Amino acid sequence: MKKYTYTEKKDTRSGFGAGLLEAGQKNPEVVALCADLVGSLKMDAFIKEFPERFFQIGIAEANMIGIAAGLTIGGKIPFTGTFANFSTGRVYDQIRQSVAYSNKNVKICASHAGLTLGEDGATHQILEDIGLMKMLPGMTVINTCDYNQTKAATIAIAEFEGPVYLRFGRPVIPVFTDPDQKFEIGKAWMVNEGTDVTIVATGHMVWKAIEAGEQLAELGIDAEIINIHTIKPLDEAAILKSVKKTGCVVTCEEHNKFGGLGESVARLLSTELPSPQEFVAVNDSFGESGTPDQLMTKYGLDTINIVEAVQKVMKRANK
Amino acid sequence: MKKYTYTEKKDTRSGFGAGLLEAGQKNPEVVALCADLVGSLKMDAFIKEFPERFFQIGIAEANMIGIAAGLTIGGKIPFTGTFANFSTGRVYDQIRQSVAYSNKNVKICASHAGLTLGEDGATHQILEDIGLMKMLPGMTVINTCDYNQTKAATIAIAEFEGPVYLRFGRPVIPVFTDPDQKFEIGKAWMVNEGTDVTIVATGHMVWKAIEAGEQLAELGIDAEIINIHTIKPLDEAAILKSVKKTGCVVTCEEHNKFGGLGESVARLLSTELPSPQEFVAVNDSFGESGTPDQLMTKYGLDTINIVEAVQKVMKRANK
Amino acid sequence: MVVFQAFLPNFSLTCYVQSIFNYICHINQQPQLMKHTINELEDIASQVRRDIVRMVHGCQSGHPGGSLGCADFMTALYFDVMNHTTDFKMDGIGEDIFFLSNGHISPVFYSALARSGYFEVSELATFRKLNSRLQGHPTTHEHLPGIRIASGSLGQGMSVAIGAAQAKKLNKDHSTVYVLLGDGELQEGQNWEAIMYAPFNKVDNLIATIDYNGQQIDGPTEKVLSLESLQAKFEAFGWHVITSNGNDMTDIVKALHYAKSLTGKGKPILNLMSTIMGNGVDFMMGSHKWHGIAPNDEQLAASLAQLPSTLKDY
Amino acid sequence: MVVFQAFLPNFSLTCYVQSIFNYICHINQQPQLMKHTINELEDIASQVRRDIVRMVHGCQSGHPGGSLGCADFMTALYFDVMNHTTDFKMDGIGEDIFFLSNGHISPVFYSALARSGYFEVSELATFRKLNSRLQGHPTTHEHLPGIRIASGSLGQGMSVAIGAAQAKKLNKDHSTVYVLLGDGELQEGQNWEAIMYAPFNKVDNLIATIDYNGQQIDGPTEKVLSLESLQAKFEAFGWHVITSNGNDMTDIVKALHYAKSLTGKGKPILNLMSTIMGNGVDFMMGSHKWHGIAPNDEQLAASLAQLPSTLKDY
Ligand SMILES: Cc1ncc(C[n+]2csc(CCOP(=O)(O)OP(=O)(O)O)c2C)c(N)n1
Ligand SMILES: Cc1ncc(C[n+]2csc(CCOP(=O)(O)OP(=O)(O)O)c2C)c(N)n1
Ligand SMILES: [Mg+2]
Ligand SMILES: [Mg+2]
Repeated sequence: MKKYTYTEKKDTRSGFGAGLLEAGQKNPEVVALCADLVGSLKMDAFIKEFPERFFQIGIAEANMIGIAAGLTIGGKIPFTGTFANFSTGRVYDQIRQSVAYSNKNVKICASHAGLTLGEDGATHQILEDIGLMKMLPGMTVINTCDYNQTKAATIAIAEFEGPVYLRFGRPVIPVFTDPDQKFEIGKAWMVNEGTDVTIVATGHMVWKAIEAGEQLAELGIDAEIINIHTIKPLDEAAILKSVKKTGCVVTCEEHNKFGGLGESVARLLSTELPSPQEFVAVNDSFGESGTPDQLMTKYGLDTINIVEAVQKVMKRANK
Repeated sequence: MKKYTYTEKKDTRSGFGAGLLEAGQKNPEVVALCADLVGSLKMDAFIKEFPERFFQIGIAEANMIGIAAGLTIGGKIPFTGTFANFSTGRVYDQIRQSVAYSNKNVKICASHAGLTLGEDGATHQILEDIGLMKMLPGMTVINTCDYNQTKAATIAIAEFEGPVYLRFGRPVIPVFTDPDQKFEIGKAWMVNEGTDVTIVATGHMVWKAIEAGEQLAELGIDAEIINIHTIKPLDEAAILKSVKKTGCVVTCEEHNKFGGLGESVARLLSTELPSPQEFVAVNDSFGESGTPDQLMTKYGLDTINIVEAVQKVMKRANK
Repeated sequence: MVVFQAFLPNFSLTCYVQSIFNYICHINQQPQLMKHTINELEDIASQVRRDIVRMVHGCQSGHPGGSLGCADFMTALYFDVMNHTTDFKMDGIGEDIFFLSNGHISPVFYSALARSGYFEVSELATFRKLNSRLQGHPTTHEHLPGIRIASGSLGQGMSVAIGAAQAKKLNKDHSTVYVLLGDGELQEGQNWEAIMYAPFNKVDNLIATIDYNGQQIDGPTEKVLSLESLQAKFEAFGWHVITSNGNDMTDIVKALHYAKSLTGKGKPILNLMSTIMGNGVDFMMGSHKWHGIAPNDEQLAASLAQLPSTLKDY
Repeated sequence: MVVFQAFLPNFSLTCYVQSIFNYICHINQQPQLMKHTINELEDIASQVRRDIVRMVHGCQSGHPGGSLGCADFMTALYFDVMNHTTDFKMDGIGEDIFFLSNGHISPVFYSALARSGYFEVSELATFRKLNSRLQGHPTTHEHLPGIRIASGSLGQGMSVAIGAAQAKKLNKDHSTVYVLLGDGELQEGQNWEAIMYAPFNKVDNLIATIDYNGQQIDGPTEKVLSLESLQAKFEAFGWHVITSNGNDMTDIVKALHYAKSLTGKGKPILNLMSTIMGNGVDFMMGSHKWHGIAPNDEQLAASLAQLPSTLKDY
């Protein structure tokens, strides 16, 4: 198992804030919009440097999406920011018509995704946003795994032409990817090569997959770990190649097991390479209030759950 | 192949209209709401008989969902009616918080789902609504296959306690199910027993699956056809039992292949019985204007597509 | 079971008589027949404020600012104005019911419910903790008595209240539906759908109150997205608008009784209630900064020092 | 390439002079300097109406009522008021741009675009047919020149227009953004988010027009969900409201020039335009029944008999 270490913990949303500033410095067409959550989205630095390129929309997410779509017409590259729930479910039809179907160059940037939002509870903890966004034709869906990757992704999507959903989170987590990385949209990152099982992980679950990989190594299990940061378009080749080798797969996402990355992988395999799969995901329930760690444990999204899923899927694959 | 015949064609939305009237006659707590689409939803008969139990909301779908949730508090059983797009994507967060998470007894009834809406084009042809609704914990998701089944389902959901999404459509299609059927939520209907392949179909695709079954029979292929009218909760036992026998499956839905019934089946099989699967579904694109038949052909949702998918999947299963 | 009835049992004839009476009270500027004196209500509100800061401190998260600002209103509602029973039934038939649309101020809601007898006050200590019925934002999912709808995602409560009010009409239930909304929350378009719908459909058993504190997360409302004259807006949409000072117990009690006297007259009623965010804790007052952060130990002590304990802390 | 410029090239100084001039025109009740006389514009509008009924008849679906009602407005806009080029560029930098929010009246939009030179009029015959660029509701997806956003799901166009207007400001582009909305469409809450946002953010290069025909699908707007005084509502939200008769070419041309003269003065402009649904075809006029159904052969003939062909049918 390849060794990953970290010296600090940071929130992925701060990676977004840093990336937004840099994207804004690189390209004067980059503008930002926010629906009364500037601090949560870490947009302050951008606003300070480019006050005239920032649009405070107030608590009106639908209007924000429409305005963003309109701004693209004049050549702007708008980044909208609010919580993941209000970035997706609240404005699904607006994104569908004014952004995705109209093929507008809007970057929908969503913080506080998933259970790790913590104490606010279920109304704010969306576990369906990946599914919502992946069903929209033409939408690129990204869920990054640490500060550095989020920053790199933010810069990359500014350079990419087309609608993007970028999902990140609230809590501080290990920073373990390369600070100078170039983010390649749609290209899976091979975290660790292995032969016994494929672990496909996205977002906050990538670090947990690494931890699981270490524990599995101790048990003599050689896990291949793939970071699917881009859920759509899915790097099908990378997944197929890996599962062809390992024969079984565990998908890990901070999302409902219905509709998300796991089901995308299941669909892919069912049409190309039917294989045993286990889902580390929320078992079709709402979240609740609690600390991020408590919730990840209670809802079965911990390192141990990955380890157990691997053991189960390997048994099913007769390994 | 069991013989199915029909003497008339009707639209499933008229089955809803008839069912709503009967549900209203049976239970005085049944009320109806509409967002400026009374005629399209076939609510006229209900309104005529129970004018004081009808709420015209105007073009304000979010408000409609909230009002429906509020009506349940006083013991009412509200049926909301609008097009499928405006019943789901437009109001996802409202359904999520005020209905699903609050566990309110609202029946969200959606017409003009899918490509068969026809000439209005992509802004109205939602192909993601099954996925949207299936991701909500506690939501029952139903997509009926003809007039009689829609009528029976409408009556059944009035008697069922809990949030329901009922999806139906615009065009007239064969009426081939029993007019006196009792609709059992969550229980798959075995349309035809067979041994070579499992065809799982929902909504308008069920009749096409029957047509495909007949063509396959001529080719010597004995297809088992299952009508999954309830996509959530999914009748997992029925699907597993069938695929255990046939070894392969084709799913058919008037929906994006991402996020819908097909992915639910893929997920189920991946965790229980990995098997070759083919998807007869829209290949991740928006629809467009055209007649229903033209669109079903152009987007690969015709009888012939089912036949070809069966041949492909059986080959993959080495049959 | 604790029963609160502000005046007489709420049947239509007595109701009518009572409305007139309320109105006279209002113009006399002396609300009468209350179970609690204004002083007593102020004392309860002080305890509610203590509960708020202690709850938010206890889990180091949550929203003290709006909660403190609405402590007087919620006390007036639950201890004086509403005809309600704490023997909680979801359908609320025959009683006045309340919805909190701006769900983030759940601490004041939970305290008002517990203090008026819906559940044990000791349960306030579980606020926002794992497995609690006192979720960060109110929910029916955990079956906490007193809660009839989830809120937290802003902008939905007005519609729900209208639906509940229309159900009361169908049920020939002459009691009243109350809903509280934030002022920033009014930037959400769904509210305006509801605001347009209610007068046209004569939803006149509905009293909506706006927590008009002029603050939201990113700053003063007039800097984020000004609401300008809310009175003019609601009136242009056909509401009967009254104004009140939500941090003056005499005034808010009076205004709410007056509002009740206006029910049944064909129009929904809007109580435009000026408040001060953070009211009652000097260093939290008047700034959006305390919208959603928790006091530390020192700040807690400083807060409590300003708020007499009256009903015993949980 | 056809170039329409209502007056002079639109630079800020000339623009200012021109505004004053427009205003004088308006008060003199004699719009001047138009490329087309009122009579010519009326003739074009008649052809647009012929196109509408023929398109809707050709595919036996679509929305003639609202389209006919807006034929004069769209003609005035595309043939007189807007400074635009038919050499279509998505960004519309340096030209006036238009958004149709009530996308169901696409026939009038397509006809206005084709007749003013954006694409061949023969393409109108493909309306709503498989593989057409003229989708049931306008879309950019098929790259039809003149369309900058998809619409059809109601309530979104005002926000888009605001965004486009704000982009123009960032680009120091002094041209104007126009948007048309249905009156029933105003029941959608997103509009009110946008209506609140625009004045506060001084989006004063935006002219929104309401097709105030008093009809929607289920009946007259005042029976479905009355909008009551839209003027009072928009004014309470801080807009500069003007009124016009959308079926009187002199009046609508005048009103639109006047509206343009009001741009750049700190407020968005609302043109509350009274129209008659189905205008121009007697048996379609004034009823919601023709909101969304197609004429049969006889009805088509009866319609065309009332509408002189002026630019040759496609
Ligand atoms: C739909 C939605 N968007 C955004 C938020 C995040 N949010 C929570 S409270 C708040 C500010 C609300 O302002 P106001 O209603 O004035 O309440 P106050 O700050 O005065 O308590 C925001 C933006 C939310 N909860 N729901
Ligand atoms: C969000 C949404 N809800 C419902 C519809 C269905 N619909 C299409 S047109 C229409 C009526 C619109 O009324 P109005 O804006 O007055 O247009 P008019 O009928 O006058 O042309 C409705 C309800 C829609 N297209 N979009
Ligand atoms: Mg406020
Ligand atoms: Mg109209």
